Amino acid sequence: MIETLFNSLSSPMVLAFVLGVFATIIRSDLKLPEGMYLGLTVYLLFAIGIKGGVKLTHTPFVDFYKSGIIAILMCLAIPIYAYHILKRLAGFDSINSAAMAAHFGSVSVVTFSQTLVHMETNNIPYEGFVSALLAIMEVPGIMMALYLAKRNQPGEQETLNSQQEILKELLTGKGFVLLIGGLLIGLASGDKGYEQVSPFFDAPFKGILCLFLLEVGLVTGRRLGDLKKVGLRLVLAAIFIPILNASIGIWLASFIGLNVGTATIFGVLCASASYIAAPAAVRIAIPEANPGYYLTAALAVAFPFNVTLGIPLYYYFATLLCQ
Amino acid sequence: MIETLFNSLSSPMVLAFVLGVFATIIRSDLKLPEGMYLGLTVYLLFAIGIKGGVKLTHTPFVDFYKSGIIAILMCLAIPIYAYHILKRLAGFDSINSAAMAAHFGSVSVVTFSQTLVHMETNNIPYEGFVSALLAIMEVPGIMMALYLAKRNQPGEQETLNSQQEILKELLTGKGFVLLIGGLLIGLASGDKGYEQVSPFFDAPFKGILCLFLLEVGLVTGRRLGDLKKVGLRLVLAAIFIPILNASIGIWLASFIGLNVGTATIFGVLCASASYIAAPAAVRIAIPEANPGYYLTAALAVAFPFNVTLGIPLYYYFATLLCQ
Amino acid sequence: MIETLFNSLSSPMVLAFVLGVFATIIRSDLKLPEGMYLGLTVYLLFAIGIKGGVKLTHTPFVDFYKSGIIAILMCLAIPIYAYHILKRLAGFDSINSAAMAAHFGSVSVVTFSQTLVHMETNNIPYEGFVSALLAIMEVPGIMMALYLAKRNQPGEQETLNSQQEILKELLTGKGFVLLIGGLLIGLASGDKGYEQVSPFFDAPFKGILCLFLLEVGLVTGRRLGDLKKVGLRLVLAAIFIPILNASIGIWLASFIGLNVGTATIFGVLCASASYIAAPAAVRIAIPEANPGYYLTAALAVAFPFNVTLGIPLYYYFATLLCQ
Amino acid sequence: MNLVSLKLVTIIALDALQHKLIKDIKECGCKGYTIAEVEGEGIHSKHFTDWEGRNIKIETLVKEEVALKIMETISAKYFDKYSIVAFISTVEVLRKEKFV
Amino acid sequence: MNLVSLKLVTIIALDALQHKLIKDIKECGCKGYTIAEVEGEGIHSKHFTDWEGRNIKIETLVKEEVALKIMETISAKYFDKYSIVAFISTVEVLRKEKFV
Amino acid sequence: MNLVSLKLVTIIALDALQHKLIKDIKECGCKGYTIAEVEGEGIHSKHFTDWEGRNIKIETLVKEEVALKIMETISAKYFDKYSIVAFISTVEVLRKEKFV
Ligand SMILES: Nc1ncnc2c1ncn2[C@@H]1O[C@H](COP(=O)(O)O)[C@@H](O)[C@H]1O
Ligand SMILES: Nc1ncnc2c1ncn2[C@@H]1O[C@H](COP(=O)(O)O)[C@@H](O)[C@H]1O
Ligand SMILES: Nc1ncnc2c1ncn2[C@@H]1O[C@H](COP(=O)(O)O)[C@@H](O)[C@H]1O
Ligand code: NA
Ligand code: NA
Ligand code: NA
Repeated sequence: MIETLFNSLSSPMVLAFVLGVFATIIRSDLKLPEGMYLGLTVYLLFAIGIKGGVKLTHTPFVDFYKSGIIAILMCLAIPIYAYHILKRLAGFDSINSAAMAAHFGSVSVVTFSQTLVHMETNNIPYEGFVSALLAIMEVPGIMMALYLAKRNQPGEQETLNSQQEILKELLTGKGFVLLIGGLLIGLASGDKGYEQVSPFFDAPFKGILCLFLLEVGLVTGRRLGDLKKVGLRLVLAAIFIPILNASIGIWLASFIGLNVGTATIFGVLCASASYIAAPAAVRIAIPEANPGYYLTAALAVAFPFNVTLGIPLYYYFATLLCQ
Repeated sequence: MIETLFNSLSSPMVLAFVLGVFATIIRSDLKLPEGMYLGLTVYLLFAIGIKGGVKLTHTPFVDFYKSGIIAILMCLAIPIYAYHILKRLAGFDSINSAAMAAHFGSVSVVTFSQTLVHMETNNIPYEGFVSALLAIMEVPGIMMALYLAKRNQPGEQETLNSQQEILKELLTGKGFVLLIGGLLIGLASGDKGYEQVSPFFDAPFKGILCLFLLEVGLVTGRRLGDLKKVGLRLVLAAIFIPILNASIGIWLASFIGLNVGTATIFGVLCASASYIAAPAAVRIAIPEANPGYYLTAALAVAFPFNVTLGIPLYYYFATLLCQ
Repeated sequence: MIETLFNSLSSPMVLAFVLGVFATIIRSDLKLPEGMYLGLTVYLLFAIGIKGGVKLTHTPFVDFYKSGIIAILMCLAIPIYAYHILKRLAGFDSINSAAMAAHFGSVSVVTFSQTLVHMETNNIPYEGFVSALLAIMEVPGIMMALYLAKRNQPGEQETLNSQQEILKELLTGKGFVLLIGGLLIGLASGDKGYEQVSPFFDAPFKGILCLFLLEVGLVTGRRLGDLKKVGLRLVLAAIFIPILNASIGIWLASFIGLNVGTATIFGVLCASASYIAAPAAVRIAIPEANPGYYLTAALAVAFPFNVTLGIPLYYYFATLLCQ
Repeated sequence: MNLVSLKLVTIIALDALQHKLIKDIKECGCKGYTIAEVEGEGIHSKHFTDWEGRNIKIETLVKEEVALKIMETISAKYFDKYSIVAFISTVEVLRKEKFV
Repeated sequence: MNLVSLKLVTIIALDALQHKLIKDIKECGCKGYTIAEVEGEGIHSKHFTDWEGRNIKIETLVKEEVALKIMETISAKYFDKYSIVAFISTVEVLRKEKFV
Repeated sequence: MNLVSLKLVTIIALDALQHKLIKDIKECGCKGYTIAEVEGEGIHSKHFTDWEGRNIKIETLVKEEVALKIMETISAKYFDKYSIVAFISTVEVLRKEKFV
């Protein structure tokens, strides 16, 4: 575990994230061009999708369906218990608890990518269908959390967005479309097709992830200032919930017989907090929620925790629980 | 033919185009950053130019000059007959017929790129000078069509742009400058120079083309709505004209003894409709023309037809007509 | 020397620069997307930093410290003598002399990159710590020049920016942060970490540099018009000062026993004129200075001179002076 | 020349509201609009990054009644819950018929 | 402080017309201008992608005579054939001499 | 509906001055602002590329006293040395309390 922890902390990606945070702290004028965040996101999502699709062509469906079921189960469960932990234990109001629960219920593409890199660097084998799990786990948790938010504002005048409209927006969101679209393209074009585009979608993936993490670091740095305002209870909650999610996830994974690598990745998916789909949905669906809470929890606490200590920790859990 | 058709339809590029169209249809918020289209265009043009230039260093001039002549002939002929087909057979007015003729008279860099990828995937050999043909065929067809437009508005008060000004704008346009500039750079720096930059301009080319086609798909999708308005005659014309262009082109190519691959590519160049130079020129020179016609014909009909059914079809023509 | 000169002039990078200049001269509409310049800058700085850091892990510190000392010496000396040359010999006023001196006192990342490419193409070995020299030499020369500017405006009402504020801005500027940050990341993650990201930061480096030089050419072209206005004295000064800087630099390098390649690179660093940090600092600190002078000197004269004739010339100096 | 007065309505809001706002102003009778990407800071929030959501500025030239109707609609539908700023200024145009 | 009234002329047009428009307004006597990239929809067309051509917004501070001259020139040269919108508003500046 | 008059202050300046300008206008009492990236040409200089420095346009809705104070501050601190343009226009808003 110490060695994987060290590998994790000294990887160029994690260090680039740290550089980004540091640059914001010293008030550097460093920033990436405006479209770059969007461009890199599109690249990562599409690359993950297409590569995942190609891997799925080598996976028997039977291996995959059990994982799909526990993935959906976790997505529905996480927002519920996270909501109650945040409201009862951490003392947030209903609206903000639901907003944060939406983030924990969904998944982070960058955390997932960093985990794959970690697995490959440490030669830990994993199943090809994990990208499909990523796609499956993006939307349901957010929907569940928004439902909780709504149930707790009964006196509300009709809002702009019905539950159904939001679901439509999530399913047509770029995150979901690119992942699913990429998966299908990978499935349809197979190894032969992937060969053609892999010099662009595979070889430079880690380097581009590195640049992306620099950007995430810059944004996280700006959120660090909010940490003082929001107080310790947010920090503790945003570390406790991921660990809990990962533990339950890996425990379920061991039940259906996933191997250590796959179980770790599934744990990370459960632990990770969304930063594309959830903020966008919450902004529209529960505009009263304070981004000082939900963005800070997802970006400034859960994300750095997961990519540094989290991944090696969940791997350790997986080695204990899975064959 | 069936096999190349299948290869064509299941290539990641074509599928990415389909994904883009689909994303627009389901009203996804997926979009690429604003500068990306421009950035990818610059990349494609420059990469094609420089690679073509290097290949030209291996081509005896005598092999090239006959193709150059039929290329220019086709560029001058296509707008004339396309104009009359559109006006007489399809019933469009002079202005819009000329605007569409300008698009068919010029060439599409993306269609060309996709054809090269297709040739390489199916191991079909072709001559190195095809990129030079692409460069040659960009401007003349547009000029011819604008001349037709002008001749048919005799009562017009003097417009902002004389024919000469437009020609200057086309020859200094980014499409022409990057292609010709790239060709010259490739010629001057040769294999040794190209080696240095090929990991950027060669290896990821297909992957970047894939992203570009996603973007083209997104734009095409928005044009699909216009298809209903413009009616069947536009659709039929925008499929018939490319097939006719390709047939004549390949027939001429067989005359001067081009091999199957090169003849196919020349056919595609004749068939393809411009989407960089022509829309920009038409917007300024014939602003009365309706983009609902010319963009729809070029992007929503001719382009998808060419990259899916067109390429294998023209290849089939070439196998019949050439050696 | 003739051969390296020829290699230098026919490299795709130099030719791309020429294409950019030419495109501006013929008033082409060619331009790169707005964010691209920033994006490419971030890429180059970070790539140089991280690669340099990895190389530093193989360099004994003792080899490096002497070079560091002469680097700082040169940075402090260049602005002083450049200022006096510009003021006394070339007849510029104090403000503009100081502004130009700031540019000559700092370094150009693109010129440096082009030099590395040149070294590698011609198989000339050099020490790994040159990237660290680049980082060291960015800031001190600018500070020295701004100090000179201030000393010569004694009657000035207190300006917006004290010397200290400017120093802070330079040290937190993206140039310095990315270079130093990259170096530290390279140092910390070592060969093993670099391996992961090198397909993105190493392989396509030259190609991306090529695109960047196209952009630099476009901007330079716009400055060429100013050349006539500013007159011959600016042109002569902006060629003479780099040659002088390189000569002194290489002479010092021969004293501390650097090999030919490293001495050449050091000479180029001394000769090159900043185009990221210096213009930004001068704009804020000495807004009265005329960009028609300092940008023209740095971009339209010193830069093209250095990347074409300069590099082979300094290499020739180094072969004469070093072992 | 025949310059006539019209109202220019400016709306600054989260980019995610773009489609809804466009629909609303069209329903109020606007015939065209121009959109720019902007960043901003207000009492509620900062909007400088994609995580915080970008802002857009919508400008539309309309006649006075339409301007007032837009202000009313926007204020009723969005002012309570969303970060949104809207104001009206008076400008002079040629070819009024294009806009009304 | 000495605030004086000036006119702000705003022109929204296809980006391909940029050079021509700049030339025209300079000939009318404008001494400076600011350009922003925008998107838009009007009676003629949508301008949201590079295929459809982007729009630009040119703003220039000028004195009243120049403003009127610009409106006249633009309307004569472009209004018939091109998608273009132009309007004048009144603003107050310091240092009038910079702009007239 | 209750439309009230407010002042819209527009400042066009080098992007490098952004942080200083924001600090200044906040000190004058502004509670929010919107920033757009623009390009421009004036008597001093062109700002079309990153080498020449980009321009920004800051717009802030404030009450008249604040507007005047901003104009005074900006003019005293920047007008002599920096390329900067500032002007005031009058607009009508709802919910005045948000801005004053
Ligand atoms: N006083 C103001 N002047 C100009 N723009 C403002 C002002 N207040 C808010 N804004 C803009 O409106 C957005 C939302 O503001 P708020 O609702 O106050 O958070 C901000 O991000 C700014 O872009
Ligand atoms: N009423 C309007 N208000 C604001 N901008 C408009 C309006 N009408 C048109 N525009 C802008 O002017 C451009 C051309 O409009 P049009 O000539 O009507 O197609 C559009 O793309 C919009 O950016
Ligand atoms: N008359 C004007 N109208 C609109 N914007 C202007 C005007 N003059 C200058 N500007 C803007 O202010 C910036 C600085 O102008 P200057 O100080 O004249 O160089 C320019 O780059 C333009 O963006
Ligand atoms: Na999760
Ligand atoms: Na054609
Ligand atoms: Na130097």
